[in-house]
Amino acid sequence: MRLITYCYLVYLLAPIVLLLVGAFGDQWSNTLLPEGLTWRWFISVWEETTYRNAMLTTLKLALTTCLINILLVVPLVYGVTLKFPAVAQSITRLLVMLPVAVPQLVIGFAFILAFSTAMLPWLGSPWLLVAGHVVVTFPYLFYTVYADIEASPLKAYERMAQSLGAAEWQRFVHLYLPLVYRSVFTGSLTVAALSIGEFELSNLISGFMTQPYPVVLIQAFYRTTGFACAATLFLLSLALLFSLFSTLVQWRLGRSSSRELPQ
Amino acid sequence: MRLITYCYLVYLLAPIVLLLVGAFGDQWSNTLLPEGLTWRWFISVWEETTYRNAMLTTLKLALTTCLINILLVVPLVYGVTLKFPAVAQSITRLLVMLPVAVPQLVIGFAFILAFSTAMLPWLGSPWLLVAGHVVVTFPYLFYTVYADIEASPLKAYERMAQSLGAAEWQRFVHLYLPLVYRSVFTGSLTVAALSIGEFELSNLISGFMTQPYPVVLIQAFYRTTGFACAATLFLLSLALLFSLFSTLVQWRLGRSSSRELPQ
Amino acid sequence: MIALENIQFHYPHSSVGVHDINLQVETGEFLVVVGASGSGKSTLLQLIAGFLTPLQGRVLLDHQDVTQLSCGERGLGIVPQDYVLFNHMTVLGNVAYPLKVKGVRQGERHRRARKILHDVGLEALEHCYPSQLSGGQQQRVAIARALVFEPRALLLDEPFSALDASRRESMRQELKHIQRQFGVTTLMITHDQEEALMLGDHVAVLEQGKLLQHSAPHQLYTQPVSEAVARFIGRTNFIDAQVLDSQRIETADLGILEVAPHAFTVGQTVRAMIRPEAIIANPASDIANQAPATVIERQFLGAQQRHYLLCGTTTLSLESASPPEIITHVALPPTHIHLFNR
Amino acid sequence: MIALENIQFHYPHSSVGVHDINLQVETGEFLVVVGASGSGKSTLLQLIAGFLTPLQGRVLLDHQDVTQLSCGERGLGIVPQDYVLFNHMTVLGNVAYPLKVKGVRQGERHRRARKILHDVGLEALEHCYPSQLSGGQQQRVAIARALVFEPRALLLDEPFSALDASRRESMRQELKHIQRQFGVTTLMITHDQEEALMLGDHVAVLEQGKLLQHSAPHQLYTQPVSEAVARFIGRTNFIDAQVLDSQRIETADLGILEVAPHAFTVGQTVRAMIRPEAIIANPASDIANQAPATVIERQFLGAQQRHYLLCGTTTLSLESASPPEIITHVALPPTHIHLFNR
Repeated sequence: MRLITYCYLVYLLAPIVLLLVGAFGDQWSNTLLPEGLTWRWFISVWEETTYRNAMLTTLKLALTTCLINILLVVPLVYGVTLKFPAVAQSITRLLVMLPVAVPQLVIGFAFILAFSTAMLPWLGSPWLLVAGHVVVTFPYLFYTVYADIEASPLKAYERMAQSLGAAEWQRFVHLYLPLVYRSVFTGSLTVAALSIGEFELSNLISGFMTQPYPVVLIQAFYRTTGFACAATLFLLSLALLFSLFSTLVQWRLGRSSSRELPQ
Repeated sequence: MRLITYCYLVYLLAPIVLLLVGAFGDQWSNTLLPEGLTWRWFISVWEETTYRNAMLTTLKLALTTCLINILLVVPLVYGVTLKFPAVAQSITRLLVMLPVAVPQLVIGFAFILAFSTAMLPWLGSPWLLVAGHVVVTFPYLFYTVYADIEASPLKAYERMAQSLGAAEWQRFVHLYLPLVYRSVFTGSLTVAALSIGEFELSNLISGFMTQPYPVVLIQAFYRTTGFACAATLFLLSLALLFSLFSTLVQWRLGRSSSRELPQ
Repeated sequence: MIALENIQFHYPHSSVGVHDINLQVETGEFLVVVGASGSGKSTLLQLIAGFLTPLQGRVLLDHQDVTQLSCGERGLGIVPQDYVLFNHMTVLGNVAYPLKVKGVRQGERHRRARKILHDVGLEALEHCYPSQLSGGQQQRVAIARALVFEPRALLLDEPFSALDASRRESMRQELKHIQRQFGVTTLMITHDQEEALMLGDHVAVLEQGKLLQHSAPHQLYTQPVSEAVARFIGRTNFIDAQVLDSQRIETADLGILEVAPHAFTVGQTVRAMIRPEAIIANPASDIANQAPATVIERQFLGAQQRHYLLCGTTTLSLESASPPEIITHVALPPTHIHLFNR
Repeated sequence: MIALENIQFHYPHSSVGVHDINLQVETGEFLVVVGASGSGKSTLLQLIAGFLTPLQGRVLLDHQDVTQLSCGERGLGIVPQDYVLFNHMTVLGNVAYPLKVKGVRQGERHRRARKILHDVGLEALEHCYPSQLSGGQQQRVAIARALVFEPRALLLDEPFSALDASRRESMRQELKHIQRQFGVTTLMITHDQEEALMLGDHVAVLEQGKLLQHSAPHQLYTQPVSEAVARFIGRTNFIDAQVLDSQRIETADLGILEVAPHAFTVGQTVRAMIRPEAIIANPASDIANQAPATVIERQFLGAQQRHYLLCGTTTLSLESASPPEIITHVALPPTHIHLFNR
């Protein structure tokens, strides 16, 4: 069993090590390993305006996607958990997960179809790109928050607070938000990581001026190996950063969940 | 709350409806809706050898990916759950989920880098494509099976059977397999759905002769709207079929979980 | 005062519920409703609390009809089975919360919460979080939270089921003391008959949604209205018999038994009950209703010893703190024999 | 026969475990190990079962040293707390499974499984799945599975904790009968002292990993070796006293008390214990150790009534099935007073 894990690990990490070797190697042609150690590939990626702008676009896009997702998911989960009957809850869960089941290529093409018409000529607009990212990432935040709340004592809290005469806004603020903010936080980090790495949909619906980093990156693959590796490493680091942060936060909170935070 | 769900639903389903309209519409140029109802787009997609072959490739690819995943995941989960100490379990869980955190673009480029060298000149080989799909889908099967087994009484069963003197192979066959086969089945359906819709990695590492359907499909976007819609609908139906089937099986089994299947 | 008038309720597509319940809890009284799981006692509690609305009948609090009021408007202090403390608030925050939602200023609500925490002996723990408390302490916080806004009545849902057996005894005493100290009208539900007898000023027995008996603990134990109540409240011996006259019955194995005066008609078949601890082993010769007996099994229970005795073909169980070494005869004192219709 | 010799075990980085345990269960005997949670009774069971290996000492089964054998090689029948039936196998499949892993042919193993299912009264349910059974039935399947391969001994881990209180009583009787019928050496652990007294031929009391006492139930209850055992097994009154001579002690509130002959030295301070049911209310004048008493609280418990009495400044609890209406005096019978070092 352990052997399988190690093989899988090597298989998984070897390409990433390759990327590192490629990005820091000075010359690499027809040799097993590159020669010399250099920062110059990173510097040349950073100096190209296209890449710098794309990076900024990607960060802005990730941030906006997170914010819109939070504003949609937080009240939606509250409503679904407490207001929907059991059947409606099941249906909502299924519908919300739909974008995961539908290949992004299909979503992208549907966007092209809908928003390249004369009536809705929004293809290439930054807000359409945000909308696309929200559709693709929404299920992950919803599911994280929903699963967390399902496992929480929210329903018992609500009942108790109702018997004490607390109004709905009081229950939302005093009880629901304290229960939910941690999974919203970790879920948002996952959303950010996904948005940063998203290529398939962005490639189809982003305009020339709003190309996020992954779309620009793919062009780098056809340039020198060192440049491509360095450009790829930027993306990898950013995505891994958010993912690992999310996992770590979950672990820390998981470990200390018996000790709750103050009011 | 209900309003948000409905809006989201419309927003989600509208593009899919558009696809349907486009695929069955005869003529569509500068009008709100196409005119006429036809099957001809589907027939012309089917008649093109490229698309038919790609569809076959995709199905073979999905099947192989599932099989290899099952052969890896079933023993791995058994080993991780029963043999690994707690710390090693956490690390394994983290590592296994790595491919989800790493953007597929990065995985794809790493594959290009590693397998276009003189030493490993496998780029474009069908087995490399399978390997890529396994890397990308493995976490989903692992996680489904692992979560199921964690919630199962496997550890208590193992202990009991050990006290009765059952050998490891007996415990694996008599107790672990009956506990695990359902989540392996539903997880495999998810893997199939993901493999069928996979574009990003396939686009980078598939050879000309082994292009799966999504890679061929993107070229269709530049042809007539009807043809593109019909080609996209093929992919959508296939992916949704597997996803819905997986969800339904989970629901059915979830409902009847108290009534176990015979020996 | 809590009053239920002809309360009727069942869940949709189900016959589970409560049927035509009339029940009254006087001001300051401690009523315990006891029943097995599925007897409808939880349903009853939820109808009083306002989580459910009866299909028929009225719920009255201090003579006011509250049937149509929501749970929040009824002003009841509720202690759920698992306490439902708010884990992200301190003990003080939890106890002050009912006042917070009513708009009481922070200074005032903390003063009142501290006073009640003092009364339940938790003043030292006000800055702790619920997860840092023992089960018994959590229970007292839940009770303090239910009492802080001076509720019209206190409703307790199986308050000891979440506690270790070893803690239950002392927490029962404590609850009884708190209830007396505050003089609050209290309704508690439980499945434990000993708990019901020990705590209740009155005890109501519920079975399959019907109120079987509502009386003082001693009466419930010694004069149950039916065989079902007798079985549920404590262990019992049953003997089939026929009424001879107003003070005697005839049994197959134990001959003619004297009984306390009763109103059954002569010749009627009845069932006689006697509690295991009421049977006298090797009685003095002046005690009535004697019969020879053979011990078929002894069980040592610590404070009690239980003997299974054979009298003819009837098995009797006998419990005593200090039984004789050898039992040859038993007596069934007439005043401890209670009759039912069969 | 099970024998433990100088067994020592603790978990890594922890003092929790068992310390220097010597214990013997004779062939066919039913031993109950009783202790609070954390007393080490589960650890003890796991050491015997072979899930844990002692750091020191030996485990013997029928005079064979099995300390280094794995649990599967020890041939013990184990009934875990939650039974751990295999949900995907029928009742018959579960009971036959121990024979299946030993390679017994299907016909033979089904024959033997059916025989034992008949013995525990479940022959009609052999095609059911565990989830279709009640808790009591599941328990019997677990016991049948543990007995089917004729184990050297039966180990039971809190077998009644997963059952409703109402089912426990009858399942205890049933277990006792099955144990006698099969004559199998049995070790059971429990936290319930009444259960221990009722079921065990002998009872061993464990506290903080140490064996406090190992004796017959009656002796354990009436002559506990220490205050800790006395407190754990049943309710007790304690009175501080000083030894006057070999048959008398002097107390602050109850004056001079006669006691059974003892070996404490004159002048030594001791603690006297008497059980609540041993105290006699309003005694006849010829009984020794009388004292005036005032009732401060009465609790009705059904079969028993408990009185809290004040004698001087000492509170005594008294339990009786039929106490007098008014209690003015109590007597503490000398033979029921038991002394401890203090």
